[in-house]
Amino acid sequence: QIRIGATLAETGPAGALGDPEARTLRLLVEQINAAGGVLGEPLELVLYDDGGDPNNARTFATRLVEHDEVVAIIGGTTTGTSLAIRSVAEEEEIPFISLAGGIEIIDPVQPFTFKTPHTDRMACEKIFEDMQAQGIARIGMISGTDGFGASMRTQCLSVAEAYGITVAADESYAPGDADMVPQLTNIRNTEGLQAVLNPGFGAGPAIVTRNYRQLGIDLPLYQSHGVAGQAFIDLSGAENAEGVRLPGTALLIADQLAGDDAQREAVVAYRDAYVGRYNEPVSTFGGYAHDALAILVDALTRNGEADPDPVDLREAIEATSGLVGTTGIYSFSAEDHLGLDLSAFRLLEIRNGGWTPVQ
Amino acid sequence: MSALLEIDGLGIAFGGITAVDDVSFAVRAGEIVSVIGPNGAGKTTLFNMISGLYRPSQGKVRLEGAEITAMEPHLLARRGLSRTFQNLQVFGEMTLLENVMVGHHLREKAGVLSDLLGLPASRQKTRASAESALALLARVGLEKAAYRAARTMSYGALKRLEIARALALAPKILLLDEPAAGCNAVETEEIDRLIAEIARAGVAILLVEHDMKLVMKISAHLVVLDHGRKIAEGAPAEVARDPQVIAAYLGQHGQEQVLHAEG
Amino acid sequence: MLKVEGLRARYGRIEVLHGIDLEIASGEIVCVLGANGAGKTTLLRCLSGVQPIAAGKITFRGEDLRPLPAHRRLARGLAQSPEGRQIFTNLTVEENLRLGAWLHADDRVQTDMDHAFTLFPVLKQKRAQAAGGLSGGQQQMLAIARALMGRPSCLLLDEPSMGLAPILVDQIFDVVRQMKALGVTVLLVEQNAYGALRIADRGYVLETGHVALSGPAAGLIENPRIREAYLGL
Amino acid sequence: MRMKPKHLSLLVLTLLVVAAPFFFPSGFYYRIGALIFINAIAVTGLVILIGYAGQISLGHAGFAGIGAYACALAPEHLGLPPVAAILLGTALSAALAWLVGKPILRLHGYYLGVATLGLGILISMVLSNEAQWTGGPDGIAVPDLGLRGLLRDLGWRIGAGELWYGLAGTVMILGAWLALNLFDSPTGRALRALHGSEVAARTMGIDVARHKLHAFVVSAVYASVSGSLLALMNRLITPDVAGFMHSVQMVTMAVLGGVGSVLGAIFGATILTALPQLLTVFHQYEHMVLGLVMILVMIFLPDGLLPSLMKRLRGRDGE
Amino acid sequence: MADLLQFLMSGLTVGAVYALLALGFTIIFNASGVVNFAQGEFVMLGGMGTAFAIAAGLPVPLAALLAILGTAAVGVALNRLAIAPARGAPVVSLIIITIGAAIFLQGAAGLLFDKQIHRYPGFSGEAPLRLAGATLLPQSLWVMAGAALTFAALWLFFTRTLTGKAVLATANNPLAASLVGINTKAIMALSFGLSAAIGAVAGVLVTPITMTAYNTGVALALSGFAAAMLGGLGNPLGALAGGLLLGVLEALTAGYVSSQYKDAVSFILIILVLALMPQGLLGRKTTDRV
Ligand SMILES: Nc1ncnc2c1ncn2[C@@H]1O[C@H](COP(=O)(O)OP(=O)(O)OP(=O)(O)O)[C@@H](O)[C@H]1O
Ligand SMILES: Nc1ncnc2c1ncn2[C@@H]1O[C@H](COP(=O)(O)OP(=O)(O)OP(=O)(O)O)[C@@H](O)[C@H]1O
Ligand SMILES: [Mg+2]
Ligand SMILES: [Mg+2]
Repeated sequence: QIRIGATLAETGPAGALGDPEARTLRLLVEQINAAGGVLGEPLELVLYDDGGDPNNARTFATRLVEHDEVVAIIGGTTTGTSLAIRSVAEEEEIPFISLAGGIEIIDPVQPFTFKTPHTDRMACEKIFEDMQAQGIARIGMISGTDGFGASMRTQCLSVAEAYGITVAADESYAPGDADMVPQLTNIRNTEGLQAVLNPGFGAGPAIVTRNYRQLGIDLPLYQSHGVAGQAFIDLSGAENAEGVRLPGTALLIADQLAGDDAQREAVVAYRDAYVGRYNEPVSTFGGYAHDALAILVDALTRNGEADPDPVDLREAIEATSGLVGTTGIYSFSAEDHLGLDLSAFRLLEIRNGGWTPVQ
Repeated sequence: MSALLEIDGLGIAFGGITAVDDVSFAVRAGEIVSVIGPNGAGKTTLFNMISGLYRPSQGKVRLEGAEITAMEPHLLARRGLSRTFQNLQVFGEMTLLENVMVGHHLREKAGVLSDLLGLPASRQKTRASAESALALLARVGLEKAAYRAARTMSYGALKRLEIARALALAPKILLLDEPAAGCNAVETEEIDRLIAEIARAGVAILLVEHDMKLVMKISAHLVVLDHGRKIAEGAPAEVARDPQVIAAYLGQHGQEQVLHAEG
Repeated sequence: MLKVEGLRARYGRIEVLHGIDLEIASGEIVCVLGANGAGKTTLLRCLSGVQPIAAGKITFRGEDLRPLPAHRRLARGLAQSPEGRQIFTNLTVEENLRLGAWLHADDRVQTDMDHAFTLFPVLKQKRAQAAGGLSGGQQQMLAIARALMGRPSCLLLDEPSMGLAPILVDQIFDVVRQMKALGVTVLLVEQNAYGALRIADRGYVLETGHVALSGPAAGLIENPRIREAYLGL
Repeated sequence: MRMKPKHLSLLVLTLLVVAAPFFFPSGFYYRIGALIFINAIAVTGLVILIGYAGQISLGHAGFAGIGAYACALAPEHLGLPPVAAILLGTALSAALAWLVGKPILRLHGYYLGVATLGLGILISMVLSNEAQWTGGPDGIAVPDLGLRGLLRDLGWRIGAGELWYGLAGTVMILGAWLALNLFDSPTGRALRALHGSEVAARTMGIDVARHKLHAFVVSAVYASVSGSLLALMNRLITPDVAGFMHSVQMVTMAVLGGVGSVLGAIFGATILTALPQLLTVFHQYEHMVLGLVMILVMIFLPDGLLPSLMKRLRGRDGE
Repeated sequence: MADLLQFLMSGLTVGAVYALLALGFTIIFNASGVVNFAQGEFVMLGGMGTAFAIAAGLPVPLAALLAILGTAAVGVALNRLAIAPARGAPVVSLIIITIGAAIFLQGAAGLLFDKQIHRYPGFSGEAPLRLAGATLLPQSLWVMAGAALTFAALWLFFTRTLTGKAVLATANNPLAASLVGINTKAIMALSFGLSAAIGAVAGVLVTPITMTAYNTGVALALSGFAAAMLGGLGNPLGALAGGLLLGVLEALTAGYVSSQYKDAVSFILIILVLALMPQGLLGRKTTDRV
């Protein structure tokens, strides 16, 4: 029996992210065990709900290490919780794979900490690349004040210059806000804007998108990977979301992937399993959990011991190379604990209520 | 001898309705002055103004010659003014002993830090205060219940507790609002003795009471209010014969009590 | 009409009524005397149902009252003017009276209210004011008037004369007599023992939770023990 | 000779803190213990404010936030050692409590509740929004207290878990001692008196405004120390520490355990800190069970766990 | 000028949402003196119930009605199972019970429904209405009308009906209330049922604007509570005024000052107002004579 630990924000403000992550882990562990486990041993998943609170996350991480004696930890739905888990993992020398976007989780690199999602800086870069290609140089930004939105806002502001982009309007909204019309009115009134970017997750971006159309703003609207899922289109209304672009993953366009796309097989398998089991659309976040488990299982297998030494396991993870996940293809190294590059992000556009890749 | 407490043209209105209007009188040290009058005449309101709970709209209050009109109640306490309440205001969750000890507050203050650290100064004061509080409880006949929570006592007991608490302040003047309410004739006599004893110790007493027997017996001076105005003032026997007072206030029952008091 | 047998009541584990027996015939005025803390208020609280009883039985017009919660006892005709007055301080005087007749919705409510206003004209003056602003005595009048609004057949009065000016004390005892004339039974708890005994038919004396003495009021007035302990004569 | 309740409480508390580790199945329990103590410190402050003085606060987590961020920021920006940062945090909290307390402590009941709620939210908003200083919603790293290193140099190797257990436990007992001293002191009686009747307290010579302010400041200091310890133990702090939920959690701990008694409130902190760890067996029913426990305790032990149980033992109002 | 109008519209929309939330607090508070922190969960249940009923194919009016009745039943059950058994407990204990109930209901909703965000289309379409250069969604008018009607109904209830007075009496002095024959248990059940229904109506109306999920209750309760306190707890007019004022203030701050600190500005206003008017804008001062 191999014990894997996880602490996720199944509930709380980041529950919409953590819930599919938890469901994915449960589903996959069942699948793996049904297929004979890893190294002939069944996996046991010890999963706690930290509610997105870093203090709880730290407590559960300690519990996973000291009490449950897991071989590795997956988790940290948010950057804050991931940082809390990281300090336990590093102190106790247990491999940890984070599911959160913040670049500070793996930069600077710490020996035992890895992560599967793109960083929010990469999301900014992907978006700005597209803007640059469209000749957009002056944008407005409206971001959520939650961890996700605030962190991505900071990253975007710091890389904008590199793409020759000026952020001429910088507004924000709080997570529970019901209406962003005043902020968008100010953006509308800002001279010479060519596009608007909205880093955020949850209901906020959908409300932004609806208010955006309500005010009749006709500049291109970019959203973040935080809303890469069918739910965003449904909440915004297909007609309002039409034309919105965002950096997403292969998961959202499984059916549209070319037959020879390296990720196609992994993505379709995961999506079918998830939808089949839970009868709800897959989200990118579930995909992150999928990839984290895949990386861990791969490393365990390569390491070849059912009761792995944590340092060996860490080295096995660091040696991951060419592992195909739903988010991208992972290759870790001593300097790179993210293992993805910009190419794994796919720029998507919403057309007719569905996702299409932007060529 | 000059007056200890002087009330000079005091008045107040609530929502445009005058409750007390231009009332003046004085109380000397060790003297018992009673304020009587029909229900709603403004007696309690007068007390509330004197003790700083209501801000008068006209007039002045002087204590030992210094003006104290609308002064904060806790500062008045410091100057030696203490009172009881018509509608009980006891500290229900505290024991009777603690209730009285609160009355020692001004003398036992040692400072928050000292209290937090439990410095000898604080503990010493608490001990001393408990002792004298117990003695006061004994004076009103409640020493047996000293460690019971006030909320568990009967109405009459709490009335007496309030007197003990007010005395703990070691006041120069004591305002008593219907101290004998809810007491039977015998209990009233005890209160009568208690009040007389307090006055003998040199404390001035301003008394509001509807028990005419008590009022007639112990007051040196009566002030009669009706509809917020002073309608009569003087020695008890004199005032009790005032037809206006009889009509507005005493009635037959009152007159009987008066006669009774006069023996 | 009202019969109490072996009534015991306690606060927490402390018993304060130790088996009270008491009986009131229809149309009678019965007064209960006792020192502070004797248990008079507790007795009335048990009768009106706001205090659970530990043992004993209360029957009213032959019906066992024990299973009835307080609010249903009024419908049986049992109204109380409680100690501490317990008026609705945030409501107006008129609303207090109207709620006294909560169980009634007929035209008589207005007549009853007018009657209350004639009994206590000051309440009429203050009808639109918050009751919390009334003077102590005025609140006492309101509490009595509110109990009358419930059209009781048996009225429980806890020290009704408390805080009232002498002239009104007469009047309250008059009201009690009037009620009797109207056929209402009255249980009167009083500290004004002399006044109460004068209008009462019978009386009970409570001492620390026991009935120490009972009998016709006229007899009690003459009883030397009563004269000394309660009348201060 | 009969022991004073104060001394008995302290003795019981100390014994529990010292004896508990002998029953710990794993090192993880030290962390739970330390968390309990840290929460208990803040909750003890609330006993003074809510239990003694009867003034509600729905924003005390704000002061915990100040204490926590002082420990994160002062060492870096002011070069203070962490211990001095704790003191700076308490000074800042006390100063803010004093400034804000003056106007808002005139409010009563829910109105005071919403004003303190606003105060707490304002603090957490600043912590969250001023990212260039505070690291924003994702939080900021906190320097090491350095005690463990010091002990190591002295030749005493001790795990972080054990160290924090001992440290937080000591501070908690100290805090309980202070609060218990206060209860039966002139100030404590003044606070409890104004709780019972403000009017009577004033006429008894108690400067009600000043005493409320004292209680508010003292309880803010407790919360601040609790926040500082949390930050130093976790080595990372996020604005959640100052959030509304944390404030509500503190009040809930106090009331559930028995807000009038120090020991009760500490009991409440213990239960509510440990409960989520026990409830993980219920998986997705965790929150439902937690809510249910709160409801049931309040129905059956309305004065809080400890006081209600004591009452049952002794007989309700008995002596 | 057009901007100002736009901000005002936006503020009134949000303000009407707050007002609806705040109105939900009045009945239970007036009946028991308890601020029901589970009120936000009633709003959430109304919204989630409607969303799921619509998704199950029911027509909107029927879905809404079901959700409202269901939530009212939850309210009555909450009173019966959690509040009534705790009679006589101190008010803080009752508040903790409502917090416990909120946690319980949220957990139950997460299981019973799901953990996704939900929304259904506005009742009168989604095409924005234009007015002198400003735009407004038709659903905003529904919310405003809902707030106005709820306010009027509550106001009439508390000022014109004897039952309304009995509700007030129950909180003011429960002992006296039972002495005059008021069945305080029934009054409490009625209050919880009505409060829950009002909360559910709010949820039904605002979900097309704010969206809903199992965990939105706390934030809703908080906004409603703040608005109710600003206006003066227990007074329906206060709830209406407090809600609208907060909404407009937030919109103006977001529009003219800083969107980051708009909530901060609301709370500063609340604290300032309370410093001057300790009972809120329209709260009644209670007189208790000593
Ligand atoms: N806070 C207040 N609000 C409104 N009216 C008030 C207030 N205080 C006093 N009054 C009014 O002022 C008048 C005088 O009241 P006060 O309590 O002083 O009477 P009192 O002489 O003490 O009567 P009692 O003998 O019945 O106690 C009453 O009519 C009362 O209604
Ligand atoms: N809530 C309570 N908890 C505990 N004991 C109580 C409580 N209320 C009353 N008691 C006790 O019960 C006994 C009877 O009290 P009760 O109020 O019935 O007396 P009473 O005869 O009405 O006195 P009074 O003339 O002073 O009103 C008293 O000893 C009192 O201390
Ligand atoms: Mg008076
Ligand atoms: Mg009594």
